[in-house]
Amino acid sequence: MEILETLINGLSIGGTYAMIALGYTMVYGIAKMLNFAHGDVIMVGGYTIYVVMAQTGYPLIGLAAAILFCMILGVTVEKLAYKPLRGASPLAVLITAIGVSYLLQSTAQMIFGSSPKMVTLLDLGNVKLGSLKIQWNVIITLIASFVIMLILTLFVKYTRTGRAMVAVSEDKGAAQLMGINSNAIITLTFAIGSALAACAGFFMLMKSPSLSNTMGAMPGIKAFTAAVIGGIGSIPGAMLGGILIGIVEAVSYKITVIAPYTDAIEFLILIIILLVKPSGILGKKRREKV
Amino acid sequence: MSKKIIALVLAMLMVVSIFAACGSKDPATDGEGTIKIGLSGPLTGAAAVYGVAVKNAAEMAAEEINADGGMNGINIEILATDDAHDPAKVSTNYYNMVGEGMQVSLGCVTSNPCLEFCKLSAEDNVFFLTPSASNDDVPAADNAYQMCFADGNQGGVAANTVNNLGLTKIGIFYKSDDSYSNGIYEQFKANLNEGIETVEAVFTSANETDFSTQISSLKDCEFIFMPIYYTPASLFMTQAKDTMAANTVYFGCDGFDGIESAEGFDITTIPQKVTMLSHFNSKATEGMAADFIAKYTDKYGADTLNQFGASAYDCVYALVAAMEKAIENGKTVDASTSASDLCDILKEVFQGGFTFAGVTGESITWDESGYVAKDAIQYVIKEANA
Amino acid sequence: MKKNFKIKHYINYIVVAALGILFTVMALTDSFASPLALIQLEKIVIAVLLAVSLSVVVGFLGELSLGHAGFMCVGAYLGGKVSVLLEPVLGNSFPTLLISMAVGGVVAAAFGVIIGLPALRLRGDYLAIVTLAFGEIVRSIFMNSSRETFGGSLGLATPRFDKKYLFMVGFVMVLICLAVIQNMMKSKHGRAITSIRDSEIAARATGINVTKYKLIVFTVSSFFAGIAGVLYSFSNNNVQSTNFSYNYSIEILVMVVLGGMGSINGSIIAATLITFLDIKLQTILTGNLAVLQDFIYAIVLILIVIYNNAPGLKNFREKYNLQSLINKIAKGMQNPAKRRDDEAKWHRVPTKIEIDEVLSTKIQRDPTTSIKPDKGGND
Amino acid sequence: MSKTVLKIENLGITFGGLKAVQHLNLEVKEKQLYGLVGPNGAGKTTVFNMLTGVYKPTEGQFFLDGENLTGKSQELINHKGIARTFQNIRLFNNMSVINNVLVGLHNQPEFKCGFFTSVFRFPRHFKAEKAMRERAKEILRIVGLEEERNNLSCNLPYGKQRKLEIARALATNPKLLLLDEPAAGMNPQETADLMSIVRHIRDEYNMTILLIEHDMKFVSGLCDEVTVLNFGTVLAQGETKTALNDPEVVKAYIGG
Repeated sequence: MEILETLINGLSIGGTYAMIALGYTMVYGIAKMLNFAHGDVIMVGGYTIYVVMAQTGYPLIGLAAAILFCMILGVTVEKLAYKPLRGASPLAVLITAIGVSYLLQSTAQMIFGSSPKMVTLLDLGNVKLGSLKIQWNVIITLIASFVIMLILTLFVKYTRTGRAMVAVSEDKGAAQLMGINSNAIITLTFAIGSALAACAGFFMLMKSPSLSNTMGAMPGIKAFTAAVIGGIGSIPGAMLGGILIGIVEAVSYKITVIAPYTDAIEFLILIIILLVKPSGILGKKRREKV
Repeated sequence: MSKKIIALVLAMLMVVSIFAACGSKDPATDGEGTIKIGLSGPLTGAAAVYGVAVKNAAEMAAEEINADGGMNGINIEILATDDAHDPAKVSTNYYNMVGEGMQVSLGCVTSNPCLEFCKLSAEDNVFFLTPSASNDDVPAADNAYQMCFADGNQGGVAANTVNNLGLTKIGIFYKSDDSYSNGIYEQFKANLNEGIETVEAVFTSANETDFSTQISSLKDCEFIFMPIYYTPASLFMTQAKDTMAANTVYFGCDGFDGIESAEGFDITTIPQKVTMLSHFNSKATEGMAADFIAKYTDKYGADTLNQFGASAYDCVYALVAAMEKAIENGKTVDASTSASDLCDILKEVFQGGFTFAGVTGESITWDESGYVAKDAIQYVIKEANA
Repeated sequence: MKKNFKIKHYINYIVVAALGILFTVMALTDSFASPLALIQLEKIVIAVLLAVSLSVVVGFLGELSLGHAGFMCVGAYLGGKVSVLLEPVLGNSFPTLLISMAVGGVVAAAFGVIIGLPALRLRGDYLAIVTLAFGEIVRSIFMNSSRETFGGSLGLATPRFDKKYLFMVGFVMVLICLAVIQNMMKSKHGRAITSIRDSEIAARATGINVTKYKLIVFTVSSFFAGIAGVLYSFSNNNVQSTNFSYNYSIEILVMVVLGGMGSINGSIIAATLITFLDIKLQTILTGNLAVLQDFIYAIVLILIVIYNNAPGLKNFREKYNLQSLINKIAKGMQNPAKRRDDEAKWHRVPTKIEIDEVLSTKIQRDPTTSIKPDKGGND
Repeated sequence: MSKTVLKIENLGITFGGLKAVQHLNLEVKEKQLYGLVGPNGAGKTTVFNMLTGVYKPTEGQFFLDGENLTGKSQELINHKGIARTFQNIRLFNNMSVINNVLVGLHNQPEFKCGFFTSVFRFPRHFKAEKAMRERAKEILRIVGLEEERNNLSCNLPYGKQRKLEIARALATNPKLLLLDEPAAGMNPQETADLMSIVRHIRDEYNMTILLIEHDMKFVSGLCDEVTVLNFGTVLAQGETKTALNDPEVVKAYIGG
């Protein structure tokens, strides 16, 4: 029973990571950049929910507002900070993303101060299955992340825009020649990625109602790790990686001796997986044409 | 290439000129006629809430003292610098403040940076009284004093309290990469009766928000010792309120203080009993503590109200009281007294049976090595729901 | 090679040495008004060591490393531990410092070999995340060490070297580091390294032992990062694992990128200026203004990167830049048409990521499709 | 004729079920200029990739001077004496022309100079560097790039980049030189020029050369023997004129 409970915990932690990783993976796939500021969009989403909740009191309105605000933020940042650098070295974009990350964090501290805020969203209590007690929000997180992944997969596979996204990620130049507006596609990707981050912020708050300006940093890195483990650029891969990291985290925290080393263990697993499969579990293997 | 050489030379010249200009201020003659109290704390970053509380309270105390005529007619001034809880930034802050004319200090807000501060200030013989750097090693040098309880001290007292409760099994929930939490935990374990079985669960700064795994480890314990700060504690309680038995008792140390006023956290929704061992209770309704709470909340809001601030408030008053006492004893203390002279003067006062009454204790004294001696009170923050 | 002696090849040694001597004289005659200047010099020297050593990996080998702070961490803890053990015997003296540096550097270099091994299989962003993971693992291990070994969460208390002299040692280390790295780069071995950056496939086909050179680069780079770590441990009373997080690695990377990929002089200047900016912000923005530190740093960073790199600003950049300003001041200075490889402007140097980007578009068509016969042959 | 330099026996490779090359048998004699031709996607470059160790053959073997090099690493194969150029040029773009050639000279025993010898600038380092530069200039002279030795290689025009690739390959002192479409993208003048360079290299260095080319004039003007590939199998093999006029070959090229 203990094991089952740990696994379910792991799944729910992993669900949140997966949601962030989905955003990472999409932005990476299309814009080919490591968006280090992605984790901080979660934080912005969290604060949006906090502000809206204080005004209205409805969590779902907060979620909607957060999604909207983060999309606008994501698109604005993309337009102002990343778009001028299209065609420049990817390292330059990486550094800008880091700058954006610092900027978001310090702005949040200036506006909201240094003390952590608490937002109680929904108190749904537990569901009992035999002797197993599971919190509702764990279940909801899990379901939501699966649904989001499903929608994204379908979107990419079956809509015109989605296929255009795949085309841009394969070859930006060629896609442009085919009449696809790559810039619009990249902007859209940032919007979707940011919306996912806002959702992740919502679910993180649901599990743990604490808000601070650095709340997104570590989950961001962990989710990035998850995206790489799953094979960066792959949507099911991000999901798989997220869940894997979540379960490892839950199991590791459960064993007292190794609990302090949890982060190290997660990163070690990343290294081992990459050494065995250099492009991640579900990543496409690229053979270099000579 | 030659352009690069010029660029390099220009850059180097710039560096030289900046260095030449650097610190050209002469601290001794910086005579604005104030006594300068230095402080280094996390004003930004994850620990900012503590640093900001200390800075606010210290400045509030200084303002009150100045409005009241100052220390023997001389105004006092707080120099607050930011170390972002990073010891590597302390030396810059320290020498910056020395350059600005710091005469006496509140040290650092958090323990790890404070250990760096100790060594630096010991070299120059600068007196400091830290409000909250609670590590056992902080008062090692004879210029260093603490206003808060040392971690090991707290751990020992907490263990004695628990030993007397007659429990057979307790849970411990602590933060493994935090020296405050670890320090208390180690002394607690060392002093705990051997017959008591312990279940331990840890978290780290990388995982400070989701405690589902830890909760399921601890859920069979009816008494949980939590030597952690109130933010993670309130999160733990929120997430655990349905899983833990209603008769569970949470027992924290001074880090717990502020938990009932944490924004967005409603302690009444927690069915379990919450207690703490502390020198300050931010729900106090009488005495100096209540007075402080009212003034602080009025000025800065309840957002950053916690024992860190209260302790810093006391520190400033204690330093001023000590200086005034030195003057009574015939010493000269004014805006031009050097830090080293002031340190010797203050050490004499603090070693000479100096007693101070403040927000965090009615009769506060310091022992030879600089540890504080005052009453630790076990507060019941919230009774269990019947 | 006397007739090839050109002062410009040695200009950075000369400038660094001259500054070192100048500051040494100032320190010995107590001309610094405040010890703050000495602290700043220490920090700058450490940052320069880190940036120059990282630029070998990023600028010359073309691999992205986000774990440089990890090597520094190893050096700081190991060197610090050695100094703690030696202090009762040799005192807090120069021999202690030397032995600690040797140990810290060598152990960090050994870790460089270990992390160089995955670099043989991985590249681009995958290698970047592995190096980041390495740094975090190292940090976590030291963080959870016991109080007796490496101090655990409280950090390792180490002796602080006299601040009047430590920066001099730092200057000497920077000179040594420059000599080793520039000599390496200006030799057949350096050419082999840059050839791997430009085209690994062609380098292999030309018989370059890619494995050997990647390991050499990681070893040399981490050796000097380790040395920087030891200097760090001697410039603080306390070594804290929290310092060496991936954020610190990124800060070093920022220095390398702003300085110009593949430009050692650029890395030196950028490291100096960024460290200086950091310290200035920290000392000027105190009290309530502290919150502005990161804000200003971030804005400056974003603006500089966009100004330096945006393709759209190319014309603007060519019109108004430092170089043209200098040209105006120093008229008649001819721009030599010849360029040497290690000074190739960084925006011209494709990094491995860029190469990956190219590959990802071309290689997606795997060989199976490319082997299909022409339609003409079928009809 | 003289001795066999390269012998390929029943070589083949499969990519996920697709037989890219199969049953390839081939023999190249010393100082021979041998052509490998075929329509796009016939598997010519794949053969080169197997011969240089980029791909590991799934069947068969090949020998250089009687030594089996099948499945060896790229570096080792180069050390043993096979050098190549690439269809899509792969120069070291951010290095000067002469440095590209110097990288080619890296492993030559006469320029041996250890890592520490270079770092500590022992006299041997300067001696080796000087000798290498002389040698590199010599090689550049052969392909006619001596004047441009200090330019960045990416700034060279296309035709010269191809020549530089040949120079770089030549610098590794190979027994067998593999040229992958050396004349692609060149104008007739440059092509003629290249033909004489290739001949010169063969004569001067006693080089054995295996080349892939689409320009039939180039092939028939240069090669003594050819192998025609289509769908990874040998269509015709033998003396250049006869093989190129084989009806099967004509059909494959012109379609029918």
